Amino acid sequence: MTSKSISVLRKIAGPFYVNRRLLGYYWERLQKNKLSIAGLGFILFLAIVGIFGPLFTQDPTKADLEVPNMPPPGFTRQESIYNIKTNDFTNRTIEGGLTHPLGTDSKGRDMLAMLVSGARISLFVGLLATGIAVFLGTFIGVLSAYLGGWVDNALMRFTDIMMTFPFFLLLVLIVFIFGSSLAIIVLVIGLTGWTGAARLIRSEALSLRTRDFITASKALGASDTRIMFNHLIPNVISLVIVMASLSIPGVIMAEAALSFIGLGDPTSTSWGTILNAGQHSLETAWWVAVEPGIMLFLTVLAFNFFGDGLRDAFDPKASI
Amino acid sequence: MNSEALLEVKNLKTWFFTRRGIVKAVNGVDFALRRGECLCLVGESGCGKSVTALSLLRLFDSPPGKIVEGEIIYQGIDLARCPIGHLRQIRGKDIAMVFQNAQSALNPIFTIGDQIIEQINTHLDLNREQALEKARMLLDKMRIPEVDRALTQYPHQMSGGMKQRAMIAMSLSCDPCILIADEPTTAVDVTIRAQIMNILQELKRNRDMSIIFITHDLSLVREIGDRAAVIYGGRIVEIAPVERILNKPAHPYTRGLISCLPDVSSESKRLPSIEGNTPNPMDMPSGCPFHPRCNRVMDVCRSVLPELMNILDVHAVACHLHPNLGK
Amino acid sequence: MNLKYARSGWKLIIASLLTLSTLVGCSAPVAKGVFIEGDVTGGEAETLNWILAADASSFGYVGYTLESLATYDNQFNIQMRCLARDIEVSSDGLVYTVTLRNDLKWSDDSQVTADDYVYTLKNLMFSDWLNYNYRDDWKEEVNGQKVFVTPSVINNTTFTITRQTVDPEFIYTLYDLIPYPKYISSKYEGNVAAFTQAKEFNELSYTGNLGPYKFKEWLRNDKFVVERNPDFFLGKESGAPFFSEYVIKMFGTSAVMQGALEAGDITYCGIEPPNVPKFKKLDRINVYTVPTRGYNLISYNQRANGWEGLRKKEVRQAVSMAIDKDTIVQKMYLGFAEPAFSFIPSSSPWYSEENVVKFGVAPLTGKQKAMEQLKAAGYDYTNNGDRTVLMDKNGKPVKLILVTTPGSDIVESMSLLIKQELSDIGIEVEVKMVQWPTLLRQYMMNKAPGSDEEPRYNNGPQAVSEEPWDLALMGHNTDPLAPSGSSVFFASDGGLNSFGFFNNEIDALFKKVKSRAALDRDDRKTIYIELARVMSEEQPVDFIVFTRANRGFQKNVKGIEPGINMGYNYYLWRFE
Amino acid sequence: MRNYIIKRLFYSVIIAWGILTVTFVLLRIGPTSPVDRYILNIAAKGQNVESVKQAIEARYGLDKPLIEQYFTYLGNLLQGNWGWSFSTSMPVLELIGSHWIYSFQLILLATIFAIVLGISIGMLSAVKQNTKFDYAASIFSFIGISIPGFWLGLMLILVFAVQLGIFKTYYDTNYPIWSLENLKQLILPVMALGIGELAGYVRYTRSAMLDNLRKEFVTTARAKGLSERTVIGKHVFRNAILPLVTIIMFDLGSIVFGGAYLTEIVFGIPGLGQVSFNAIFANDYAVVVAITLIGTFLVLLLNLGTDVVYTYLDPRIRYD
Repeated sequence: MTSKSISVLRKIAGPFYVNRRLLGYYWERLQKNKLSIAGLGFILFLAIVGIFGPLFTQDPTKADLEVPNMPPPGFTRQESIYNIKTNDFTNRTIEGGLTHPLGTDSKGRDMLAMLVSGARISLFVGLLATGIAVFLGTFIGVLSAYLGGWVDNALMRFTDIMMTFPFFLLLVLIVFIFGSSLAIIVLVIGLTGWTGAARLIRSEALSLRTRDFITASKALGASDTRIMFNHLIPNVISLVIVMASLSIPGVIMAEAALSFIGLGDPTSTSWGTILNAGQHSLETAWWVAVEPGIMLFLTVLAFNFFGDGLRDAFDPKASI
Repeated sequence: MNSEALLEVKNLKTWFFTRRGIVKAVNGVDFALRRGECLCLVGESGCGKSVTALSLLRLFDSPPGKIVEGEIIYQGIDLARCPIGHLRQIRGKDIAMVFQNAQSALNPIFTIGDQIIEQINTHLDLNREQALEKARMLLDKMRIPEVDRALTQYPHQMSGGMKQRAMIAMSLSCDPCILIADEPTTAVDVTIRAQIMNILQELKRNRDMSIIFITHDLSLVREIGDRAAVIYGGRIVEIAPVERILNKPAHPYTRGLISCLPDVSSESKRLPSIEGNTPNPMDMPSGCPFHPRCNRVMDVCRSVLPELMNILDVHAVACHLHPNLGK
Repeated sequence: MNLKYARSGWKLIIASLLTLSTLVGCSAPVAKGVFIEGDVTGGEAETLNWILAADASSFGYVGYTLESLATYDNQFNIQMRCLARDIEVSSDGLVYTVTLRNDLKWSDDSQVTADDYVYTLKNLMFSDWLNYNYRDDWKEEVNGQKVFVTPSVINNTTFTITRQTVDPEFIYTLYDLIPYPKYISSKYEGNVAAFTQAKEFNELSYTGNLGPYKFKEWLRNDKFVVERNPDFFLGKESGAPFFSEYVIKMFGTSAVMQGALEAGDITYCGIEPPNVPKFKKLDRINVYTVPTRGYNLISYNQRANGWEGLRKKEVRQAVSMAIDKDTIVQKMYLGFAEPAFSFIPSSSPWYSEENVVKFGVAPLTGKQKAMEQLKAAGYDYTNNGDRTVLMDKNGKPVKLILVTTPGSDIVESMSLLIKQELSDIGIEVEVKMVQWPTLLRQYMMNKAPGSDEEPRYNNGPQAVSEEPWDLALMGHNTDPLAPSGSSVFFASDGGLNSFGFFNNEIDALFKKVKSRAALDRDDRKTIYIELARVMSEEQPVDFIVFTRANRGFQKNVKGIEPGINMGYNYYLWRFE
Repeated sequence: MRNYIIKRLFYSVIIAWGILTVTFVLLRIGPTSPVDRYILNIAAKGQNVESVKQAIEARYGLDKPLIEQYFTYLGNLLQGNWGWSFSTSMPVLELIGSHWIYSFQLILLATIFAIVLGISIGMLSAVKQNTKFDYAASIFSFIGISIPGFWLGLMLILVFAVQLGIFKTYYDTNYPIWSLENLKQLILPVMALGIGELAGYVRYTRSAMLDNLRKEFVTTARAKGLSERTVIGKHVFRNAILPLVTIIMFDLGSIVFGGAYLTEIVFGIPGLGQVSFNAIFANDYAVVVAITLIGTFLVLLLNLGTDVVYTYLDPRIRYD
């Protein structure tokens, strides 16, 4: 599934793929921002972990009821088992060990393996949903800007309505009604999250439209679609990439929030799902709630750093 | 003409300490401004004339800018070092500034009236009525029609010339004795330029006001200036009365500038220009900063920085070419 | 989520009172303090207009303000000190005569009469326009037809219920009866919308002196508050109840709720097994470990879309042996549970260990025994690499689907444990977590293939569910007093026999226990002992464990009698 | 202006109606049914689920054709009848009436917290650009926008309520809204909800301030002899606030429908978020639609309000 999102990225990054010099220029600028590089590093690390990690970690769904709620190395936990006949407790101390470097959850599942699986899901949802949203947004934005007139009007009114719609409520509503699966979550986020991109890209495309080279192409008799795909889209692509990298954190957060309130895909282990379980055992096993939260935080932070740097690299004048 | 110096600038150096290096925008400027005279600072863009103007009131961005050396003596006080509070009492009151682009120099979200009255209230002890009356009078003097309406207008509601005049009105609101006009006509069209030049000339005549007029346009210098200082590479390369500078320029750079003036009488086929670019203020050429572009360059020019020397009482130049130099 | 059986849950919560005699001699403490009970949000009631409710909590909430006819203590001894002074059953077991107290008043000061009860039964609970969810409780089968029992008014304080068939356990339904005031209800009769939205019913403003508390406030998702009823019919001499308010406070998670108990912010709540030792160590808290009505089971799908092996008793027994109950008690419940072998809990008066076959505990447990029994039943093993794999009759590896619902940590863990244990005997298990409504619709409801009958939970032996499944892990509730209610699951015609267990012996026993033959308590116990034996041997399902609950109270609460019905005397609790 | 407002109000009504319809239809066409919640108990009785289902549907008017239900609902709504919540068995308006204050105070306080602190820190940060304070504020704001609010809430409870015992572990509705105790118990929720917005505002304010600090009118203002306080606080700030107003209003929408709900769950605050989401899970469409409608309309009104306020803040903007 990750390869799918990579190919989506490649499609988005198409023009750069062709124009290596431009890419090199931006890369040079990006490199100047250390936080951004750190963010990119973390994202790549996460991606590698997400792709190859499962080969090395244990099965994240494999319960080992011998070691439930095992703490990370260096910590201990007291467990007492009640004897119904004698009415007293047998105590044992559970010590963290290297077999489970980040401890286990209440079902004895390896936290490391679960976090790795969660990384995979977060990235998958984040990239794919953003991909859909940004693709739609670009398409609608460019279409709207280029065609203008009543099409523009209709599309922008529609965008307004979509923007007013309470996004999270809609997400909960649809996922509740149609069942929680990753596909539905990705689709809903993707199909509702395009509004910001559409508006931004429309305004960018509008300003591009009046520029000389478009007029020149028109004068040379290029068709509308040709102009749109050969000129407008490549020219808004940097904007698209920045939009994408800055909206991924929100998507990841939305999926986590959804899973946190118990509407996550029950067949997959995402950070939100672990958090949801972890909040019930804060006192017995703090690490179950703390670790995925930290991962979520770091991932979102990394994307924010990276997106921020990317935006600066593409457009030093832009603010925020 | 009163020969008493109202403002004296000595060896002023304003440097900008940026991440890429030190920009020596103003690098040793000396001049004295006399009461009632109009001193023109002339030069190409980037030569340091605007920074010089800003330095007089310490209005450049700091950091990264800093006056590293030199004095600006006004009424016995060194404006380059005095406490900022004191400087603020002088800003807008004794020394006022008019900027190049009124469109961006006026705050877009306050009315013209508010912006003028704000300045009046800062420096003068007038009540609102009196301040309003004064503002009205100022605008009227600037020949702005429908003064009352203009007072309640926002900058974007006015035309470019009106805005520029409103700004001049604002700068005059506290009757300053020195007006620094930083290319006040660059951003306006020809008819308005004429109006503004008229206003400035009137000010000079009627109010006995000293004006520091910054421009790259020698034709304006001829129109309004008493004396002119030519700036190159952050330094004054020649200073003299306008007539003399225009007719007997001593520095090759000044000559270059003058030859660029379109001469209606001459029949030259193309406009002459000075070869090359203004020097990079971060990496000044050694010796005379002008030497890479100078058509009369000598060996000494490449290594020795020429000092500003008087060739006449009223005419000083910094060039190794000049016979007096070094003697 | 549990399949809540019958009227089980709400008896626990409904308050009951000690007989007046026990009160004589008690000094009357002064009412003080607010008792705050913690509950998790999912447990909140649906409505105070109880006749519309389908959940146990609604009856529980109403119970604070309105007593039932009778109740029982922790040992299931009937306590005749609620609204009924006496309930008498005729010797033939057909006529129930209820005598009400004569000091019962509605809020308008009018007397609560037998007529109110008969009206409630006839015009509300039995009516079609209101469609009381549990009206089948009041029906009996006569000549193949389900008909209502017959209530009739004898005098102001006496009414009778007349049945045509004997059901020794019908009396428990009767004990729980609560009335609507006729003088208000008659205004809304026939208009379901008006009745539903009637302010009097939704704010319990009619309850007069019928309960220890009066309704005060209900902030949804947050708190249900009742305040002391100074007119309470049992409070005149004793001063009961002794709390100025009784609050049920909702919490989002039980972790926060237990934190609140620890901090002393609330008076009482349930404690989860891992936290019990910590709370037991606290000086301020008393923890009572008490039996519950809840048990877990694995249904074996014996219908045509389950593995055919499960239709054989020996195979079911073998699978049950592979799942070790003591392991589940220790690992899942940290000891707070006991192995179950039938639907009759050890707290029930009808419980006996006699003749029960104990699959899943030593000695009838273990991988070896299970595999031997499977081989004996005619199934072969092959070795696939390092794994031993059980083959079905067609020579394919046996793969089973276990369905259960997500949300409960223990249930999820248990399904994983079962997967592991069955894999040890060569059976691969796929765990499917599906939401409750999906589980009901696609896995439990069934109909004969090709027919156009309405899907039900039991559409006869030919019927199958939409989705195939083999094992279903669920939680059920039982009624220790009247376990025969479980016939809905285990009788051939049981409405919830969705897993297709059909056994004539069991059917006969269920019939017998609900007949004249069971009128005598000893006879009834004999029947239940036999029922438990057949159940444990037949293994229609694998009964896993009966759970224990831990209830934590602030130590300054006095008057608590720990037990399965510990709330029965809650109105006498007080702070000291 | 008046025409503009009327046009916008009309437009808002149309959008609100659209959202009403979508919500209503979504809730009623899905495979879930309002009767689901009863099935469990009814089924347990071995009763014929169909007949009971029909009875319950008849009780709440759910048995009529969808289109008829829709127009009945719409008709009632136009007469000011918001319907009956069958999952909580009380009138919808009364339900909203008894819960809105808990959401409102939370959102209000969190917004004030975020605006006041965010703008102050952002301003200071811009004025002291490239100082230690600026770097600290920048790091803080990156952390703030990246930390998932619901997780932060859990951690705050874990540390301040469970470990240190400074706060109660739950929200106590017995305290009057205006009491100090109530304010105290709102500290953690307000922090959890407001921190993301706060961090965002720090960044926006800082960059807007920096943008405007570079503008020429600042030099003019200084040249006029104004104090630095007036220059920054009046000339720069009044310009920098313009984009902020839009952003704050936009955020309010997402707070109302997203963050507030999660915060309410984590801290057990009985606000409208909890009410609406519980209503979703119960298919209680009258409540869901009412809350969505009110929420959307409020957001639209806020937007309109912003636009109107904007004309006062920025004289360059005019609506016709």
